[in-house]
Amino acid sequence: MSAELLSISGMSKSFPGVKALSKMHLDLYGGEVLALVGENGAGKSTLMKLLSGIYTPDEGEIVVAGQAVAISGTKQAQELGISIIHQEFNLMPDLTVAQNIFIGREPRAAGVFLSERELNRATAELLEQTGIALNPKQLVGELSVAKQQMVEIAKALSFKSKILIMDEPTAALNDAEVAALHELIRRFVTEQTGVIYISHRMDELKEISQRITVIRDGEYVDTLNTSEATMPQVISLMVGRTLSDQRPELPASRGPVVLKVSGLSTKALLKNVDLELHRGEILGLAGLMGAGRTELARAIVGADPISAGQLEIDGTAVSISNPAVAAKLGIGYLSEDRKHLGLMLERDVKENIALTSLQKFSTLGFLNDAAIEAKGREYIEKLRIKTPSGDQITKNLSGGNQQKVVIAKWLLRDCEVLIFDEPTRGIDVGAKEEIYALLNQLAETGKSIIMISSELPEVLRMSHRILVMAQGRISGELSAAEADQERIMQLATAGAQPKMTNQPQKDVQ
Amino acid sequence: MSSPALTSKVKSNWWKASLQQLLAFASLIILVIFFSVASPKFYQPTNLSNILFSIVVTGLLAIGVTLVIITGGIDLSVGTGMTLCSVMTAVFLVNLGLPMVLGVICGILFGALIGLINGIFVSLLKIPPFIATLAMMLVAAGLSLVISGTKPIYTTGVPGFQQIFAQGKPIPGLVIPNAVLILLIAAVVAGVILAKTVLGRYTYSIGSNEEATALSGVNVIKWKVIIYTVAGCFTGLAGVVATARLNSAQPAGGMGLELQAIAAVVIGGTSLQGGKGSIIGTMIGALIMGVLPNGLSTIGVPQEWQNVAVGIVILLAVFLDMLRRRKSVS
Amino acid sequence: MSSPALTSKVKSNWWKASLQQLLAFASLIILVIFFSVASPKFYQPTNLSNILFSIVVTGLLAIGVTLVIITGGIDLSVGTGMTLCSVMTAVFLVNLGLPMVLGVICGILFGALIGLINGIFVSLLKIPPFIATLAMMLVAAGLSLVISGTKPIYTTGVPGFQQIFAQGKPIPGLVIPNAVLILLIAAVVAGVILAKTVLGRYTYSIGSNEEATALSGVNVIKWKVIIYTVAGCFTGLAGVVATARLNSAQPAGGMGLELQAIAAVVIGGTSLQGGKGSIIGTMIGALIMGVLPNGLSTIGVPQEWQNVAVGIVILLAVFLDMLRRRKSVS
Amino acid sequence: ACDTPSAGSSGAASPGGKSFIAIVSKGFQHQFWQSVKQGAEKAAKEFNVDISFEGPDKETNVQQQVDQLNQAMAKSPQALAIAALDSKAVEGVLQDAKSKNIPVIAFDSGVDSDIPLATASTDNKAAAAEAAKHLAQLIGNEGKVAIIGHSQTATSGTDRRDGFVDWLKTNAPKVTIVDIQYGDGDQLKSTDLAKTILTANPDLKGMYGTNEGSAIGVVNAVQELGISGKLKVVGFDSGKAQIDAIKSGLMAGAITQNPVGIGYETVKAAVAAIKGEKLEKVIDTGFYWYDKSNIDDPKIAANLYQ
Ligand SMILES: Nc1ncnc2c1ncn2[C@@H]1O[C@H](COP(=O)(O)OP(=O)(O)OP(=O)(O)O)[C@@H](O)[C@H]1O
Ligand SMILES: Nc1ncnc2c1ncn2[C@@H]1O[C@H](COP(=O)(O)OP(=O)(O)OP(=O)(O)O)[C@@H](O)[C@H]1O
Ligand SMILES: [Mg+2]
Ligand SMILES: [Mg+2]
Repeated sequence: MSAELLSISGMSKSFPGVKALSKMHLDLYGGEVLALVGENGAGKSTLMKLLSGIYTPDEGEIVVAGQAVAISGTKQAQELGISIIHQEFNLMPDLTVAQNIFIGREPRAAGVFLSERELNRATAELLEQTGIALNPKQLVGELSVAKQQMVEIAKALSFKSKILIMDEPTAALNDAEVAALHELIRRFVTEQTGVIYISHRMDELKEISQRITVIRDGEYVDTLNTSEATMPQVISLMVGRTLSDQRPELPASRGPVVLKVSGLSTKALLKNVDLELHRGEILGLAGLMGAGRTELARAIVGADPISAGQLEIDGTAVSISNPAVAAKLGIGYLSEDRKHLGLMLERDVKENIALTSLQKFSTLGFLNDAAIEAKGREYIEKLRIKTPSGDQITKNLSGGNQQKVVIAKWLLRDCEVLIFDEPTRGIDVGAKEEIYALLNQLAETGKSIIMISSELPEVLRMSHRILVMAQGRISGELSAAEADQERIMQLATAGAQPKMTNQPQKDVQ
Repeated sequence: MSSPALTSKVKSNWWKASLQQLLAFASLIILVIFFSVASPKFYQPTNLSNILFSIVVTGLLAIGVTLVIITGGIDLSVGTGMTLCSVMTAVFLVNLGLPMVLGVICGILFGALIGLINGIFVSLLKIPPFIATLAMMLVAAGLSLVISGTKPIYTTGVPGFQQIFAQGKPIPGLVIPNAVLILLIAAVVAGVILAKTVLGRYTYSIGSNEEATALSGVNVIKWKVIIYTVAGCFTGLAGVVATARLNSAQPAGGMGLELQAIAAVVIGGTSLQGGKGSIIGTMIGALIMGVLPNGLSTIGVPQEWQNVAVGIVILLAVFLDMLRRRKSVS
Repeated sequence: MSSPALTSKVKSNWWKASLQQLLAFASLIILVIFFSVASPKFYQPTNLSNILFSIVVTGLLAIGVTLVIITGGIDLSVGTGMTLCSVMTAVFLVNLGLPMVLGVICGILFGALIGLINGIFVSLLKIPPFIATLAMMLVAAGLSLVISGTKPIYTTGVPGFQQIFAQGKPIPGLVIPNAVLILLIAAVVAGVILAKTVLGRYTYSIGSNEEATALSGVNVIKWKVIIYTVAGCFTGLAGVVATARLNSAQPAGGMGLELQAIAAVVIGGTSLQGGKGSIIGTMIGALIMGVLPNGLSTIGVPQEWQNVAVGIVILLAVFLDMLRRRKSVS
Repeated sequence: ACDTPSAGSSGAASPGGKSFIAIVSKGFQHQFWQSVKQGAEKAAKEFNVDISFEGPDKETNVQQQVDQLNQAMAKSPQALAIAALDSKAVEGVLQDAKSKNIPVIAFDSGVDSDIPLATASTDNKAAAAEAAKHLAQLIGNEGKVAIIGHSQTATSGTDRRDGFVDWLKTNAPKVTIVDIQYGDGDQLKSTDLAKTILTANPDLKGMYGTNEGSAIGVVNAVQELGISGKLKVVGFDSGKAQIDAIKSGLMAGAITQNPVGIGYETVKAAVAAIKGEKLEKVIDTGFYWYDKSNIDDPKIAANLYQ
């Protein structure tokens, strides 16, 4: 084996009331991609934040290239050759791609003056080398989530670091983009460099990693060679039990149409979208990034204005001007961006859970706090949300557990139609199974679900029927029986390459 | 699921919240003790009652501002808005000759109208609150002069008005005037709204994450308009009390009061980011803002130094609060 | 790598940015045309020069405020801070008898000192900018009175001071005085700082996402202090020009100017959220704030209506800007 | 001016100790009020009493003045002196003083009440009429004039405006007032207002500023527009800039009140009241027209502050 790049040992870190890491250890060698897996809240991100100096460890040792070091901040981490792509983006939306990548390291013309031309040139060169398709001069705020992730990756690569840490880099990417990223990583890894790769997508571990370290409840569990490991084995190490991967029985007959969308268009992207959702159905909505799935969902619930189209609920035409109206009519939308659009991060868990259903907990405008507390507790247990109590500030939960809070609040509202946008983004395998079970249970009790997902296996496994979108249109429909990955990809890439052309379309008007 | 460690966590949360108010309260106590020691004249019932009386208008304005700030907004219009409400109350009572109760209600409702307009601009038309209320501040200042013809309107002809809404001392032996009781009642009402009602919960939610609240099926636009309108009622009430106290509507004043009110809110621990804050904190903040000039003058500090002292105390109070918060985070 | 589609996108970006300034500019042009049509007295070289002269102090303050607002902060201390710098400039020139150039530099540096203190409180001690600068506003107001002994300090004994820093008209035939040229130069300097220097880049970056900027290895605390200090220099310069114009330091004024400056910044399209904004926009905003009272008074609108009109114009300008922005998003 | 004896700490009411007089004025930041304060301090020294001197930040801040009055009463003074921003608004405090047998002296402007034992003030309307008389003379009783006022609402502002306007109406009908603008007594703002008026009305013959800041504003405007000599400027109050302007001819003349005298007479009357002496109801502290010709006259010079 080649040289040891990084070694962590005896690492502990506690937050008030939470022991996030306990005597954790891990080694990274040159030339390898080490996958780090564990349930939501296992302590993966915390470990990475210790490595970048955002947190200081309670105890433990970090050894970089044979030298024991104390890391006090990002800058120092970079000097030690460590760069990190955090789970949550760290970008400046008002700056361009190039300005973001080289922030703090701007090429200068004379002392304090900037050389914008040199900056853009260096960025273009970097993007060329790494094969990332971005325009250096575009504002980051205008990019889609996936492209913002690309900016983060480009930025991390620009440091020419020895150790690259990626905290769920693929959570927002589709399969094609994941493949491109893997290609990038393979090119990056040489004898002198290594990658720590955190992911909840078990399927990609085989693709990219050489070894897998498993962490559970802040403690080291085991490290396996990827080539020798089987996925069920990894998963059982992660969650401490074996999971069944059984596709549930689908109900034979479809119920009546509950939601009918016809001719829906938006100024920006959607063109003449028709859709029917039946009672008790899980309708999968697949497509490439930027195909317009999120836009469709937002348009249905009135979060964005529509330029044409009709909506019918149970056969009656309705007009939905905002999400409040949608919720009243029994349509709920779970956003894909929980941090910005899903949660009140500074407020506690039970309050977040109750937010959608406050009317239920009030008489004459006055709140029943005891009932809110009780319901909060009920859903924390039901969804196994890892939190000390309903009074915990939501920001302090791990990403996956935050996602569960978003789901809980919509379950509580008890809508007839639920639109889940990337419901399992950033969620560990165990929790995923729980959410799948929940979705099935909802469908069985007569609720109707639209599930938007970029993970094809998930779409295939869960959906009774699959709609595929491309460039703002529905490009095809597949029944559960006829659907497979290949057919979906065919429909998703129907027409021109959607990936690059969706932006200029927006600019035409 | 809840281990002993976890329970202790929850307790410590509760403690934190109390501590925050405790800290502003501590600043207040320290000031009171300091001034009492420095001058025997400070700690006299009459003087303490003076202080309470002097914070009534700012306090009422600060209550409204607290609601708005918790939504993540700001209200610069409360100072001159109060003046306009004062003018309108006098117009209702004197020029239109409405019965006292009706005139007062109309005065408060006029405040609600100002709040409603603020709310529509901020919420429906999406003008940043700083701008919308800055514009309203100017408009209200102008309208006060226009409507009153730049002259005070005297309410001396309205029997009982001054007594009931300002000077009257309902509790025999106690020197606390009605105006102070009105502030107290208003604070309790606002406190209950914030802590116990749907409106209060949405106030915090919107301040915490407006978009997420909207996507959760809350009609944020409507609720924000309501919050600004309710806040406007307190501005109207402040106008009524100011009119009663001076037995006249003074059309030229009010500018600058908004900064005093905002200072009181912030000293009381309400964050300008929105999502956090309390009425009790605001009341403590208003008391600090009232004790300071009074105490400084009582111990004979020349007036030109008073602004300097007030500035420094604001900094200290907020800084201590920050320190505490940072400590409790790490 | 850059397809034609991408280039078009970038072009549209550039257009958008220009359009924004175009829009504020359009408001200005509309106002000018309106007043010119309404009264032939408005569109005279002397009157236009009056307007320019009248915006110099607010304009200089607004430049500093622009920098601070782009970082996502706010500066309420510029009004009375300017007064304090004016007093200090007079103290340097008259009481200490420094040579003119040195005295003026010291006056500007005193502004930098105020900015530095603001910066330390905001950046190092993490006091919210609204509070830190509110406190500074009060402290500066008090210190101006204390230092001057509440009396004006006359600089009539400093030969050439008034000419060079205010009244002098360097270009024969043109009625533009030095003070206006100073504003122009200051605007260009600030514009270059924002667009072309590392400091400017970090100003936008911090306003856009402070945490991310810090995580990128930029010493945010240091740079924020620097930005506030640089902003303070413009406050100092405003103090110098005000002193020269009045040939004296007037210790009692300044309060309220900060809101005018902030209004100019916001009318100019700089977002109070931070991350966006430009000096040229601010200058247009300052011009609008100058044209309005002058034009209204020229066409004979009674003064009590002027505040109402200014308020409405602020709303309109910002609302149009919002409309345009919303359109360009969808 | 900062080392005022700390009024609070010396137990004022003790018999044999110094008497304490609480003074609440209309302002404290401007030179006029500082001069009143000087006069009051001079008298305090002379008659061996303690005083406190406070006023609101702005002359529009009636509420703040009421708070300051209440606070002054809480210091249990032997006498109270007050320059009321609004007579009716301070009624309650006056009643309070009466019920506690604390004598009240009014100054600067009268209080619409019979509680004050004496009033030491300038008759602002008469003084403004004097300014109007002189300006009319200077422009030959004919032509356009404009006013820069310092307040649209405070009595000193409205009296000085109305006295001026009324005199012209009855005595010089050919003089027309084309514009009245209010600059809050702020020199910068007044300068810009005056420039706007002057540019819009190039045929203006005369201009009047109702206090120091307003008058200096007009002078600055004349200077910046380079039209000195064409316009007759009259003003109010004094101060170095105004005195200089009169000496150099930029300003034709001004009315000066006697702020130091007002302060002095106020304290003197208060002391007399404490001793139970009988007081004149009105103490006219007078006003003077001064111009280049009489500015160095000792009687005038005594009433000017630099
Ligand atoms: N700042 C904090 N304050 C309190 N608790 C925290 C804080 N940060 C993390 N935690 C807790 O520490 C534990 C580990 O969190 P961490 O974010 O490292 O999990 P993770 O393994 O990255 O999970 P995920 O896969 O969901 O991202 C969780 O229980 C979380 O709630
Ligand atoms: N808030 C936004 N501002 C600007 N553009 C946006 C915004 N949200 C989405 N877009 C753009 O709209 C297009 C459609 O995005 P949308 O999110 O609907 O796609 P999607 O099919 O749901 O893909 P995914 O959910 O995987 O991102 C993309 O080009 C995206 O960049
Ligand atoms: Mg994580
Ligand atoms: Mg999407």
